[in-house]
Amino acid sequence: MRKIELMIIFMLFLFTPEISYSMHIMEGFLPLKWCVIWDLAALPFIIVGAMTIGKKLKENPKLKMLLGFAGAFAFVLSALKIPSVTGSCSHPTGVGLGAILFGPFTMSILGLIILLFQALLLAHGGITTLGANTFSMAIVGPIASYAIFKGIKKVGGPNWLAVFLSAFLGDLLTYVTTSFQLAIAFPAERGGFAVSFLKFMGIFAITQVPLAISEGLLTVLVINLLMEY
Amino acid sequence: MEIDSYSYINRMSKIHPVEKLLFAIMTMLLCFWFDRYTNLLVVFMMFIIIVYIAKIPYKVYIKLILIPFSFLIISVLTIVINVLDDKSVAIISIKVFGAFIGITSDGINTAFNLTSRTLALVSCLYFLTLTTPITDIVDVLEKIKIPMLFLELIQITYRLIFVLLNAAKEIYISQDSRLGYSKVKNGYRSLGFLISSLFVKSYRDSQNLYLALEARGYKGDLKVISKKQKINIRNCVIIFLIELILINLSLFLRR
Amino acid sequence: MENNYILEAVDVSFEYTDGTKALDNINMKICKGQKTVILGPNGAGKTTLFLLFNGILKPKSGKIMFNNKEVKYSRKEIEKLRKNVGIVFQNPDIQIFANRVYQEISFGLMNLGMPEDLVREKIEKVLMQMDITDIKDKPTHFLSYGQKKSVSIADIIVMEPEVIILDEPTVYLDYEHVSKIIKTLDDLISQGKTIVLSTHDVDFAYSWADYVYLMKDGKVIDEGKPIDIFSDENKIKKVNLRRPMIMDVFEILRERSIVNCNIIPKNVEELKNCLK
Amino acid sequence: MENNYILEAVDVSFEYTDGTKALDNINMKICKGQKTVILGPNGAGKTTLFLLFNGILKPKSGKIMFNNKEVKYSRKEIEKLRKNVGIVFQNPDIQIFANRVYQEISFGLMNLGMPEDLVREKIEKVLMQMDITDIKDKPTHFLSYGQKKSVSIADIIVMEPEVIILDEPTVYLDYEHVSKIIKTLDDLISQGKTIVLSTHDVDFAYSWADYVYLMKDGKVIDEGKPIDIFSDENKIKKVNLRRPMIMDVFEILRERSIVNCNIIPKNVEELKNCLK
Repeated sequence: MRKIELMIIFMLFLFTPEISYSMHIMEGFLPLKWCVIWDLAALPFIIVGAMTIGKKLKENPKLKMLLGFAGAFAFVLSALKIPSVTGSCSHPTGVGLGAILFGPFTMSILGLIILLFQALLLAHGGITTLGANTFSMAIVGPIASYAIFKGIKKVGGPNWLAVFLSAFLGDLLTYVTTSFQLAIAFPAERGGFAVSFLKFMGIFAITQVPLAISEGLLTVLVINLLMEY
Repeated sequence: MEIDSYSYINRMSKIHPVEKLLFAIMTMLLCFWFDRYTNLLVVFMMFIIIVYIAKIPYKVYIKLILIPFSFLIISVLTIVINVLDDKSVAIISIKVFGAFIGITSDGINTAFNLTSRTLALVSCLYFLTLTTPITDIVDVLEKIKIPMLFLELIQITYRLIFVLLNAAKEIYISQDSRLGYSKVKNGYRSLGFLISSLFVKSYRDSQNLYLALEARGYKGDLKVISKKQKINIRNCVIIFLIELILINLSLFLRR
Repeated sequence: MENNYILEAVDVSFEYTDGTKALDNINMKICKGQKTVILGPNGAGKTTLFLLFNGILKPKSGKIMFNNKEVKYSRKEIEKLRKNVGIVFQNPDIQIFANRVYQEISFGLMNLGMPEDLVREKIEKVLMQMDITDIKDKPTHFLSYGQKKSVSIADIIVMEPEVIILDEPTVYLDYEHVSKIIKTLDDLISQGKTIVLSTHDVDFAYSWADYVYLMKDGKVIDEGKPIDIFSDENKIKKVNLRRPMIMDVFEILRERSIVNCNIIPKNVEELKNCLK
Repeated sequence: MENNYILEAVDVSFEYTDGTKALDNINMKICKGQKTVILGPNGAGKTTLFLLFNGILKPKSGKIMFNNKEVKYSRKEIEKLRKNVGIVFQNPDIQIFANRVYQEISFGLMNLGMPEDLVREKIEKVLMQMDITDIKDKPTHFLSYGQKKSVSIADIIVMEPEVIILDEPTVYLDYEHVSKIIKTLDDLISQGKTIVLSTHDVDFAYSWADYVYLMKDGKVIDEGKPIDIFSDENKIKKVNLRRPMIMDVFEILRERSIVNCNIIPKNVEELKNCLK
């Protein structure tokens, strides 16, 4: 009997619809204290991002439209469905692609705007959790993606590998950050933060690793096509 | 994008955005402090307002509220299911590889509190997004002096989302009609084409949009005229009364 | 009873998820080997109808028939329908997504899982047919609008569908490209293909169509042979169209008894033969 | 010597930074209060020319004259030029940037630094003029294509420029929308404004224009009154155009000596008056 219950729970993980959005921490899930902490943590990066954009805008006024299009592009990207390896559909995050195309600091501002629109227009994520989600998806993810991409290019790795790992690991590090954020807000009754972190990581390993692979492959495909231009 | 469509056509769309924002944000902040029963009352109250006053069809609302459920279920279960030292503290447990895995009554308590708070806050967010168009929210953000650069980016992005969404839809349909999504392998290839061509089009369109704005005398600021609307004092009084009742109720329930 | 209809919409209604009613009890029969033209203002539901004919959308009520059989929307049947009913969409700027002309035209065939040799062969053939062999290796974003339009038509006819649907094929093209496209369409008809197209150009519709449907607000307002449809000024006013110019001219000439035909001419050439 | 030209391009050449030569020694004189139509295939350089007229681009050689004065490209002069020469771009989706119709139309006036009350007044007026008051509070992304086109025209005429340039204003629109736009243009002419537009529609160009320019490959091939331009079949073939249908009809009638006009009629109405 109990085993069946466990099975049902396990099945729920695999078949819940719109699963890829599950890494957006939903509205109201984090306690107020952690909402504020992550808002503050994201703030310096946002300021650096705004200053970077501000400086670039002075040199090139056309950039404002381009950034608008880039933001809209990334939003539309996240609304597309990728056929996933496991058969279900998922949505790309665009973290890796965005970081490679626009750079990590620009992505922090774009990411913030995209997350805001996802919360307001699609009900994915939320307003109180905007800081936490920005930190994982618009700051940690893009910086990691960008560093990995540049790192592999520097040691002379092939372009496709750099792109794939950048998108794949960028996605994974985003999930790790989200797990961290959830675990530190909700430490386990026994074992505290560490156990809770492992639990969330376990869940994300099941649901998100196949998606990260799908997105890695797709990003390679897109970058290859774009290089033809 | 159903939320966006309803935000313009619902019965509360003409109400001043400051009133709606005030109501949503005050209630949201209080929800962090409310007890679980008051939070459930907030869920119910927002349902009534959204379905009976704003006249959003209840089927649409229920469909929307189910969107974040996958996250809620997965995360709550992850938090409350634990490895236990002994079976006695557990309400439900099973033995896996010699250890007990289960849920304690504390865990149930946590789950209940967390779920009620989350749902209350989500209801408030839905109230805001379903009744208030983004353009109105931007008007308010402008008045509270959010940096101009950020606001302008929000405005252009919002407008362009629809331009690109349309383009993406047209490309998708054209690919689908040529069997582009008939097999998983085709799907990947098609999506690669779709994304790369959408990117190139975005770039080109952004250049053309700039020209069009320049032709109308654009000098770096996207200045447009703001909407004239007056705040309704009566509505504000009602909002404060509702919050006061909720606060008192929660205080009462805590005793 | 067998008949000659290759594609039919029977009592078809459709509405989008947001509740907009796009089609309201449409009945339409497309004759095999004929040139059917659908006229109607923007937003009449023409594009929606095309998407139903190709199986992209599924009717809310009613049915779509292909070759006298009801379409059942199994994966296999949809694939067959899409292979046999090709749509050339209105704006090639948006529709073309590949970087190279060759890549773009090969897309449909690759999706059918055709071996590469055969794909190459078929593409060469269609490039010849459309007279665009010279641009086959060009990047698509360097093409002129007219060339893009030709590519988007090649995209479809390379798949050799039975029915070719074209949404506003002549819009924004210069005369040279328009005549080229009409020639291509006539060639396809002579090969036994069926063509359905939508247009705003009444002069073209009148002179070219075998059969005309008038649509408005998701309904079929009228149908018939071009002469019958365009003779009735009330009907075409209903769908905000004007009469073909040649009919206007013919009428004033007939009033003065300058012409002696019973049949209204379709073009200037025919008008010439009508003169006493 | 004073003359009646409001806008002139004198020996203007232009090439883009990537080296594409867009305009090659163009000479064009736009008469005040007239309807000038520019015909030519895609890629002929029409859009580039429009951007030069409005001061967005600066000629590589040659000069642009506004009101008989050479444009000097100082900040102030450019501002004046942009206020007085408005461009309605072809694709309204890439011109409209604001989220509500009312705000969208206000943009040009706000850039001019006009007081808000006056801005509101002018917007109300233009909404009436274009007959779009009912959509003034609508979000721009809910508009139909025809409505977007109307808004994109309102965007410009609200600034009350002396010259209004329209790039393919009738494309993709149905007959009803086209007639509405033509009516708006005629109103503007009667108010003394100057209109320049590009189109592919020869029948429209012939019946509507006061003066026609033929462009191809960045050059002006020919210019003149519509009748003179379209009478010469060789010239219009060069730019891939056909003769207006009414001219074809007139010719066969003249061959039979059925008509007795010296001037070729512009439309069916005029043709009627020509009949003996």
